[in-house]
Amino acid sequence: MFLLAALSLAGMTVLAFHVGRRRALSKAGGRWGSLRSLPTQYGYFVALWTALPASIAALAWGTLGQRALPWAAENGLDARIPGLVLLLSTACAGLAWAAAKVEPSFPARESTERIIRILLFLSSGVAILTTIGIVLSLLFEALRFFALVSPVEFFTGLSWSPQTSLRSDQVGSSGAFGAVPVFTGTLLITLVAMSVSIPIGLLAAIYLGEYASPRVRSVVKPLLEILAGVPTVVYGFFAALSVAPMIRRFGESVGLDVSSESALAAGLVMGVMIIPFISSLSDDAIAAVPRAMRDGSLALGATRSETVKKVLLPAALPGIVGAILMAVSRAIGETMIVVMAAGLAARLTANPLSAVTTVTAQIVTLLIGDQEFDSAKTLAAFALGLTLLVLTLGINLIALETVRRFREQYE
Amino acid sequence: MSSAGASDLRATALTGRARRRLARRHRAEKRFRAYGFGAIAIALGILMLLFASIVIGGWGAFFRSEATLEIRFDAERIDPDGLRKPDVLATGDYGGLVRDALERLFPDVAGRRAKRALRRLMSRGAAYDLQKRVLDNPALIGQSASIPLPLSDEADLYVKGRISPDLPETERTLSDRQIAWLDALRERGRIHTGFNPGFFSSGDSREPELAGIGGALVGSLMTLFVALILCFPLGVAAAVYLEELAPETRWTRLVEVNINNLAAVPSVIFGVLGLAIFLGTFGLPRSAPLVGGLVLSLRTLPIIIIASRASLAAVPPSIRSAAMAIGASPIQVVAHHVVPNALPGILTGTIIGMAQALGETAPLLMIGMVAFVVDIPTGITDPATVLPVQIYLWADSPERAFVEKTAGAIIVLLAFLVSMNGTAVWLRQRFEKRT
Amino acid sequence: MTRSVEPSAPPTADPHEEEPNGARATTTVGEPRARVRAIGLNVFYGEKQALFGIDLAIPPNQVTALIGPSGCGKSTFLRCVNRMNDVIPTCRTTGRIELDGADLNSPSIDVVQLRAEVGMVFQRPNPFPKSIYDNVAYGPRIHGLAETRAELDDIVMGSLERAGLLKEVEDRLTEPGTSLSGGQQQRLCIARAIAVKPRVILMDEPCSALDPIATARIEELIDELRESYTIIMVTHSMQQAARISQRTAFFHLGRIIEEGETEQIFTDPHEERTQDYITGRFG
Amino acid sequence: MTSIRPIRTFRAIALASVLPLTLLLAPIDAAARDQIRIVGSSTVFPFSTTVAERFGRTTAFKTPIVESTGSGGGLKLFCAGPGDDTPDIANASRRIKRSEVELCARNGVRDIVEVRIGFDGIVVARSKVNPVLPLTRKQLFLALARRVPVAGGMVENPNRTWKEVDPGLPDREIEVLGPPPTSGTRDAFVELAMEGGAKQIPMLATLAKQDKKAFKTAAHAIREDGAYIEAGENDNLIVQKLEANPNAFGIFGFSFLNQNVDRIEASPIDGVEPTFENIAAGRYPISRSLYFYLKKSHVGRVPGLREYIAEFTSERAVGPDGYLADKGLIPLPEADRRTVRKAASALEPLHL
Repeated sequence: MFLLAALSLAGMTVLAFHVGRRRALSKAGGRWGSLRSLPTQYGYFVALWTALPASIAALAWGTLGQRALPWAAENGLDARIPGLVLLLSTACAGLAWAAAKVEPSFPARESTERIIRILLFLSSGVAILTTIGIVLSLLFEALRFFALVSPVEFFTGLSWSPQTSLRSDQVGSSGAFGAVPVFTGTLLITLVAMSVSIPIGLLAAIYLGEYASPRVRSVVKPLLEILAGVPTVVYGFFAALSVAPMIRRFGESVGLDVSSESALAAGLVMGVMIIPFISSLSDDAIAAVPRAMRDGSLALGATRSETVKKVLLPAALPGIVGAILMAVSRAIGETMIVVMAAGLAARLTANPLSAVTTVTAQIVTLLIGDQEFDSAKTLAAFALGLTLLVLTLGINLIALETVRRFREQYE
Repeated sequence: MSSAGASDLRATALTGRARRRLARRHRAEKRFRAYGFGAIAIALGILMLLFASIVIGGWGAFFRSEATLEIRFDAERIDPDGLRKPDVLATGDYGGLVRDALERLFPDVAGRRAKRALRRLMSRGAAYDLQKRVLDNPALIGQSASIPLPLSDEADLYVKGRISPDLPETERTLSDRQIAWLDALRERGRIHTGFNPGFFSSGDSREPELAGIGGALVGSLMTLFVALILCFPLGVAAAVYLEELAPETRWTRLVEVNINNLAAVPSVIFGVLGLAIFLGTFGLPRSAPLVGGLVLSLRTLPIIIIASRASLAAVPPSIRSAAMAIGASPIQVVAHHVVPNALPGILTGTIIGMAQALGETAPLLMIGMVAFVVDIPTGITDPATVLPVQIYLWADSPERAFVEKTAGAIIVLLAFLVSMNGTAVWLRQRFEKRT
Repeated sequence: MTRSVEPSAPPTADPHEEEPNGARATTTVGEPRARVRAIGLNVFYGEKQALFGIDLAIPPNQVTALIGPSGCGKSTFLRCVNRMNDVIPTCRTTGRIELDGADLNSPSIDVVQLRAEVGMVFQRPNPFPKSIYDNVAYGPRIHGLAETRAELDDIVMGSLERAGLLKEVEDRLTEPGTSLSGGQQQRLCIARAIAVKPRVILMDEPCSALDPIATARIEELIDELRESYTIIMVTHSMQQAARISQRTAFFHLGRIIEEGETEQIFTDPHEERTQDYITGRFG
Repeated sequence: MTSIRPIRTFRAIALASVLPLTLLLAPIDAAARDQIRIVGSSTVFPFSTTVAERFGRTTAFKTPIVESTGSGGGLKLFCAGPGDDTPDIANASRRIKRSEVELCARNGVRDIVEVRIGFDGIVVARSKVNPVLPLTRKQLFLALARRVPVAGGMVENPNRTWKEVDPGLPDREIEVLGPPPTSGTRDAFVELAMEGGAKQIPMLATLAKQDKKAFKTAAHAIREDGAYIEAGENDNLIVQKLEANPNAFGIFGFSFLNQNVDRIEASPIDGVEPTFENIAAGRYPISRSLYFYLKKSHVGRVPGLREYIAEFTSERAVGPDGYLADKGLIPLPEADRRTVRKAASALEPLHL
């Protein structure tokens, strides 16, 4: 049914295009010169007016008319038929209206372009709508949470232990909702990840850009990019089952007390995942430094490494900083690796060998747990999500501002 | 050959100190180069390690073992009243047929426990297989045939050598007796291990030997399709607007900050958004690829917009000026010249975004795609699951044989990913050659 | 192994070994003293040959202008002198090029050291995204030419002075080099080059991106620098070549058509093609 | 630019941008539901899916869709309303709460049918590398509680090694991987093992009689200093971590023990080994009931609901020799099974 509707709309659109073009040509008596716009532009005009209103009608029906479905089903009707009829009749009406407007004097191109401009503008607004949607879908539940737990406790409390009771006849333990350890845990893991990915990613980018032959580059770069595409579930297993025990054994051999779920294991693997973000983006940034800079430095007798360190890196810094900040926000947002390898114990510690937890890991476990759904525990997930959103927004604003300042300095 | 002295440029001027300094600089250069090489070696080494461990663990998932049994399609068990009605045939006791065949092979097995142990060598799928055969061809009733039927997950693991018979009996899931039976079947040439087409064509199942990624694969493709046809035009349109048409205003700066921020929002939050908006407000069905695609398209949109803007910005301004100079309107310049020139870059960004969408799990947790779906979806509103979610679910299953299946599914997912990345690389190289 | 002059010859790790004209390296006796000398120099970009058996001697403390139509190999020749062609992976050189008798393509030549001896100024000014001071100090710093800050200051100030820029930038040394005007930037690049105290300065159309006033200043500067440096300059402007150079070489299709005193080339060329080019009949 | 013809590319792009518009039509297609939808606990998920698959293969009905959302998340969806767009069944690894029932009622979900399907044992296990270590609930309490009684007062748990808990135990550091506070498994463990252990300590036992609330506060709190490690909900992962870390104990469901007997070994608790028979007979102290809840109003509207319940409560599913027993579900006593079957087929509404 959906396919039928989609195909018929697509067909009508193509038909409308031809109707518009033919009509313009026949009105002009075959002489193009008398038309204000090209015949195809009349075609686009009619096609747009066919597809657009029909789609809006379909959306309206899909969201509102859908509610009529159970009613229709109970009365033995197929509620899909009126939807299809609505769609096709709107399309026909649009076609007829637009076709009637086709006159040699009608500015079809300007008209079409105005609509396209509006459509393009609206597309750019989707990002804003998404953000608004995210904020709205988090805000209300977060507010309910803050009605139960004071924001002061949430933002400054040093103990995170959502051990409230599951049932009314139980007594919860501490039920502390101080989010500081959760955020410091995120910070710790991000730091570990960055200390792996920044040097490796940056050095890899430099090697590929400055030393490797084009052949090697064309093979290695896509291979590195695969690292970013490996599903995080896979990394999670790798971290939990290969890396964590390895670190633990190593730690024991040198007499260190290593938790079997350590921030180090999760951070290292996350760092590996992030390498391509840093290497690809910094590679682009370094490649964007004008050739003249590189030549100028080499011609002065600088070695390649001196050229890289003293000229290319400073010049590419805004891009590299941007890449690093993007990678940081990616690390903050990473969920599955932490859920699997870093544990869920919220501890206020700077020791990467102990188990910590992160915001995203808490969000997931809080949302898919077994606890009752109207407790502060579930609602805490939304508060965490909202805080995280604000946090990444802050990082991004800083990143954009830094990049802009650097640009101003170097351009 | 020139004299040795001539090769030194400033033989007299170069003091010992300068000479040492030069040597030091060259050593630093070599070191730096080695660091770069080392970094790449480490990254690729980890990649290889990861791939090797997955392939070794998951290769077995592509094979399954079957035992050939003499099945007597006993009318008593399948169709007691002899009416050949399909709904009666569907509920026949096909498990009984398998049991009978096994007991004929091992007539000395006695006692309820022993018979149960014997029956558990064969997969529950054997009965489904026979049921399908009879429904397809009711004339089989009353006949006998020798039919290869799937072994149970544990027997399959044993045949593939993943359970050692040397372990003490209490430490494995197969008893000594069961192993003896399997060895006997093997000696009689009744056991074959071959390619398992069901792994690619079947939907999910609770029986590891029957479970396949067919449903998840179709679900993934549908989800990606929805995400693609949404976010590609939207992303390109937004990028074109921001890069080519929009004046530098507060609005565009706001949009820009927004896009960069969305690229960094944890993906699980997009799931929360999908739950509230698409399921809550618009009333779209749960677990559907439609909603999954919508959520993933919002997730991928920023990536595509950022990549598209970069590649639009890389189109030389001279092309714009040239088109403008012959009287093309801004929209025409963009549509006829700028976008086609930037297309390879845009497509590369889109593919990379799609590859990331392919691997997402967390947002789909929230919109009901972490589900047990046996039927292969036929439309974008049918309940479905996707590959990474299937992996997540199998990884959480107690049956040992799912470990192999999990790794097998990961291999398939990685294969998809590598081929998508490969396409992106191919496009990029074609593009680089052209300019 | 004498086939190596042919375009199809395989790239060799050590080109001068198969130098067919190796014997001529010893024939420098009796010829005028040359700072840079090319003997049978061939350059290939992949399969394409860019220079064919160039023989050229460049005397010290003079300005030598390389002229010729676009794509004739002038810049390629220039980039042989400080081996900047090494940057291009497909580029390969046979034949011999010498700096004060030292074979530049010899494996024992340290490119880094070579480039300290042979400075280069590019077509478009390319100051680093650093302060004016740091731009000039870059070379001395990497080569360790100054041991103390005071020494470095001396070098920087001296170079800016010689480049005729010091007065203009004296009180803004910490501002980025990119904040200067085009002509100033180019003089900054010249200051940057001479700060390393090279023997030879290569200039690749140094004025082509500048307005006439800035061009005049640079030309003046080049004329002054001739006292202490050997300058090889690529230019598209006949007038410029005539004004400031002492010797001129005319390149065409990768070969030297004619080479000699500037005055002689511009007033009484031996070759008809030279005549045609300098009078603007082709090019 | 020879390989791309701009105008043609433009037309292709124009057509491509019509495609997303057609997506808006997709909801038109959403017809009335013809399959059962189940949500809820990840512990019940393996059993629920087994029944669903069998139900789908052997009947003319479509295979139900089972989602793993956690008990709380499942009940939230279940209680969202009575409509077709809400699930018919919610699985739970704990009993539904009174407040949840009330919320359901406010949303119009009134007649809820409760079905108890069996037991799940919670085991404390360790890698096979080490010899079996029998434990008591008291020892577990002393090892894992946040505060323990020392010399008449409650202090932060000072025990670092098992030997400090009980001199008879080995001198190994306490390291236990267990479920997080959001998990029903954790809840059951706390209630059965920790509370049971606490009651064996005279000081707390008297407290239990005087102040129930204070007793529970003391008994239910698990230490947060690193000896107890909150590992995710993925029990397989815990099993594999135990293999990598032979000294650690893990707390998880019986079915995972069942499948990994070659690698891990469970400690007998209070002298009782967690075997199928012991749990079924109620001898093993740490086991809990599993449930599912059903909307009575959906019976008759959604095809196959009645038949699904019949299958789930049938002897061949939940009986001692049933196929769910193969999957690790421990059956209820025979009398209970009969009662449950009768109540379920009559769709008797829940009374808390």
